[in-house]
Amino acid sequence: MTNITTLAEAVAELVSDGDTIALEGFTHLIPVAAGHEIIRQHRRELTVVRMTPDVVYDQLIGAGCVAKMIFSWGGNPGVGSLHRFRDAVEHGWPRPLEIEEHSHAGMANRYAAGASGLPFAVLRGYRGTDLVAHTATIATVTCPFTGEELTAVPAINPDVSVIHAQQADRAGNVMMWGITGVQKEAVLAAHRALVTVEEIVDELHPRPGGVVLPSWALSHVAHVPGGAHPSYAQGYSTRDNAYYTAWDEISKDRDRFCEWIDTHVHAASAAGVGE
Amino acid sequence: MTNITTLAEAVAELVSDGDTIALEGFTHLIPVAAGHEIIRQHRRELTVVRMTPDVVYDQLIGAGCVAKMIFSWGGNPGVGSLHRFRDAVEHGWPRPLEIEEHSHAGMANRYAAGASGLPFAVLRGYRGTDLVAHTATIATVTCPFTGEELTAVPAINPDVSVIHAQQADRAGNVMMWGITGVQKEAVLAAHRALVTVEEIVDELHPRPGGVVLPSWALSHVAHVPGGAHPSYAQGYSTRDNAYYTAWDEISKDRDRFCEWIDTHVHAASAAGVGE
Amino acid sequence: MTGPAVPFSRDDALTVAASRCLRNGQVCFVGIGLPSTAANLARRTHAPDLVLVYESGTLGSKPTRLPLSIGDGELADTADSVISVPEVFNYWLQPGRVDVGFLGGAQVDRFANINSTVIGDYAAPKVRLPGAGGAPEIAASCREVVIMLRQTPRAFVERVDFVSSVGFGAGAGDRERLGLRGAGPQTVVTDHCIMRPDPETCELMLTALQPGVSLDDAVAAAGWALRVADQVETLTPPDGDELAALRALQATVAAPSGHAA
Amino acid sequence: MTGPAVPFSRDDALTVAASRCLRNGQVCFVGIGLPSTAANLARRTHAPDLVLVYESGTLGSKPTRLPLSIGDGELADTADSVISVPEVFNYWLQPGRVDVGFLGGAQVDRFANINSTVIGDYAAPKVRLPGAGGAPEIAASCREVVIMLRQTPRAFVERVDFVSSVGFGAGAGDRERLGLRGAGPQTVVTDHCIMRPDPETCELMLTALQPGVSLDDAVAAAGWALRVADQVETLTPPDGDELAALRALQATVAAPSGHAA
Repeated sequence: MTNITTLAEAVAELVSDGDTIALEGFTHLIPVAAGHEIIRQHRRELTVVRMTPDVVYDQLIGAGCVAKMIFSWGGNPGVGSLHRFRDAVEHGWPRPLEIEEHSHAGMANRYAAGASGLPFAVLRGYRGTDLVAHTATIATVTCPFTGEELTAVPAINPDVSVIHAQQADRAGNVMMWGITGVQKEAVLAAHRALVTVEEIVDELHPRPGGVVLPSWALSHVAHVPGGAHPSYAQGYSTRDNAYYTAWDEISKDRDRFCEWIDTHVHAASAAGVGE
Repeated sequence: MTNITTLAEAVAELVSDGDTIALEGFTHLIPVAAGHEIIRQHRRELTVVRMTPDVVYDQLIGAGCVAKMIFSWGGNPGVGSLHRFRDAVEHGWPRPLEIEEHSHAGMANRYAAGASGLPFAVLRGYRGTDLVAHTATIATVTCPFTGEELTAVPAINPDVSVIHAQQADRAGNVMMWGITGVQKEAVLAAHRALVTVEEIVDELHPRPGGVVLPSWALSHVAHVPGGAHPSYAQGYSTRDNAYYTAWDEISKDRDRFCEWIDTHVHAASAAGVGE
Repeated sequence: MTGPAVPFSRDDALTVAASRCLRNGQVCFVGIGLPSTAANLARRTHAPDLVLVYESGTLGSKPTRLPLSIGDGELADTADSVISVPEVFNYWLQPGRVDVGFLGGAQVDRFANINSTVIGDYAAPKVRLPGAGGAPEIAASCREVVIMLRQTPRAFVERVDFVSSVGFGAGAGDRERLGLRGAGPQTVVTDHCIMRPDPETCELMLTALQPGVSLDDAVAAAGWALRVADQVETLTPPDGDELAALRALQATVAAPSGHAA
Repeated sequence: MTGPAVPFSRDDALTVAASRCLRNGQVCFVGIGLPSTAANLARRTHAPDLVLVYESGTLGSKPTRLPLSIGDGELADTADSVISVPEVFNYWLQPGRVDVGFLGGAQVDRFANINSTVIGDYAAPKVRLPGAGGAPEIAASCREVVIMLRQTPRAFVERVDFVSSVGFGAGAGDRERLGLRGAGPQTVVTDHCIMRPDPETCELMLTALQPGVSLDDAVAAAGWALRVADQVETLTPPDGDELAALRALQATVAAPSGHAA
């Protein structure tokens, strides 16, 4: 059953140096506060996984937490490049970043295989692309019935998956709605799962498009209102588009980035998020 | 885009002798009226597919429409055997019935592969069971990353899938809710799809647990209130448990069965269902 | 276990003994029929937080009446979440998230294999049964399996006519060899006794008797030479609370259908 | 095409020409940025029943304002159905249910292959781009693909540095050999011209000019010796209705974000 704890306690208990972690979210419901707590706790040598690594992964990379990134699209949505990601790949700062690059379809299926307890997934994908030559985790498999050759990708089973949702009840059951991306799969694929939520309610009321994760499928729930900022939580907040735009300038410069992390992450406490 | 037609027109247009058809439903929302229309139109040599063939498949088999059944559990839920199915398998009446037998997990994955445009699905299943020796469509596949051997089953792509749903709008978009089983997969796996609905509404309003199938994924929609009877349509009807119980006696006897089909199917018209 | 003795049937004893196999907070994959009755009884007695998963795609159903089928609307109405059938098998059952699989069948054999497919030859069957349904993967993937079945020599056989769901195959080591992840049928509950696999050989052994059943009767009700454990206990009879809860559950069934017969 | 001429930019011409590639009732898989603007423009002009599918899992979105990202809440609020990301790729894109895939990129080559991964060497890149995202499978599985991109000799190259998404590979027959089911990029729309694959060789050929662009300029804006079709038409300029609809769409973007910086 779920443990409802503080964010700091949850991250301390669940995330260790060298872990493979996935902070999933698809523009909506990105667990940014949890990412900042990981930076504050000085985790190192992480492998970070996400279909669409954006600003919070840029921050984790720039802060030196990350040894490797597994992903399919790494950018600042609607703005442009992730400069810390680019600096790590192009110049090895603050440390070299190993990358394992897939397509969205491949990543989604890798999570789905992980959630299903299978070692791999089959899809029609990657054929003819240069990803095949550069990514070791793309292979082929032959249909035993038709003889057709298809693409295989290995399951992703993160040590820890972290997502942000709108609500949890007091027993630790979680509900999210709106665009829910690949978050259910990321949670079910992981060995341990943390959900930060906008609100703890007495009872979850079923909603259109609502996805419920029962407490017995989760490790920890933390009450972190605003924990998705600058992304949004439908029904609770709107996307802070100005933050994304501003990040372009802040992240271009190493010194300015470091100062930003010191001020906005290290000097801030997890509680400051709004608890 | 969808064609909203009568049930008789839809069946006449979509179902031909020799077709592979799936009338899916998981206790809830079984497209019984469509099955009766297929009997009325004297279709023959059908391969019928369903995870849980129940009374309507018993009727199709007894009426001589079926050459082969692909399934995982064929019974009268909460009551017992399907006597027409047993008579066909045990005594070849009214004609021999070829069977292709799977587990639920296998069938669900066969539909999912079909819906995904893949020739096969991978699962952990069947190992050690005697199904492996008796069902040709169970094979193995080796994970190209771990070397582990897993089970493979081929996709199911019915010529026609038929489901029953609660609502369609006037553009032919469909919504169902409650237990929705494997119906989305059955529709998406099929070359042609027919949905019978309880009600045609001006606008579909999103509901908790609602599954929407857009008109462009369907061939025909037919307005058939009560089209799931004796199963039920959540929000519209309750299950007629007495019908299932009564079916046990009716179906035990060949003559009584034939009389029932003459009276309740052939003599009835599709319109009689409630249109 | 207090109060005066209340009369109970063999089926009552079977259902109550099976319900006692479930612990509070466990996640249980429930088949319809006797297993569903036993699981719902457990929820109403000692295991109020038992999580019920039905293969129709309902997670955490809390039915107020006994469902008549796997797709009963009551299961959806009272569930934490209703999901698709592919999802319930792929995301919830297959990875081993379910603690206990609760299964019945037509035949069970010496190594707890289950037949729900056919009596006689597959190609020319004496009795064609409904088939395996969800059971093969429930038996493979749940952390453990509880089998419940009325005991007769025709139902409990040396070797099932057809292995629909694997218990321990031909004996020790077979589950591992087949890559089946769960521990298999750790408990077989009948109206005569409880059997458990011998830790060495995986052969089922009688370990406890239902109240009022003699050891001779229980052994005679198996179609093979049923081994008996060194220590055989006799189960505590269903108590008044259990029987009251069971009667209340059973009373919910007749109601929704106007004419029950 | 009525009314007096209205001034328009090169980007306007690009967006309008791309929007005209979409027919009413088609199902379109939309990437964010220019493709999303063009697709939404089509919905507001000649193709009101265009079905928009976004990779975040929204089917049939009818946004009232231009989404700023693929996961914009507006896309969910106005969708016929919101589904998971694995479902959108597996059940909707992969089986070929989508008519048109609308893609951009950093580089496009002579055979309409797209690079959105890296400029320079993959291991030691000059510019690390965001990556392929959904594009490889969109390019493979949609019935056809429309590419839209501002045309410069650096963007339109003989051979892309990295094939993120396959157009026609090394030429005729490659898509078939690779088992790619869709017809590939049938139209490349730029701010200079429209290119289409030669039916024989699959090499891109200039088939139409944007209004006010000379053939020499259009050919010079490609980084290879761009072939020119025998017949080259000049596109009808964006008309007043199209430009009014485009301006109205663009006006919706700044509003939700307080300070646009």
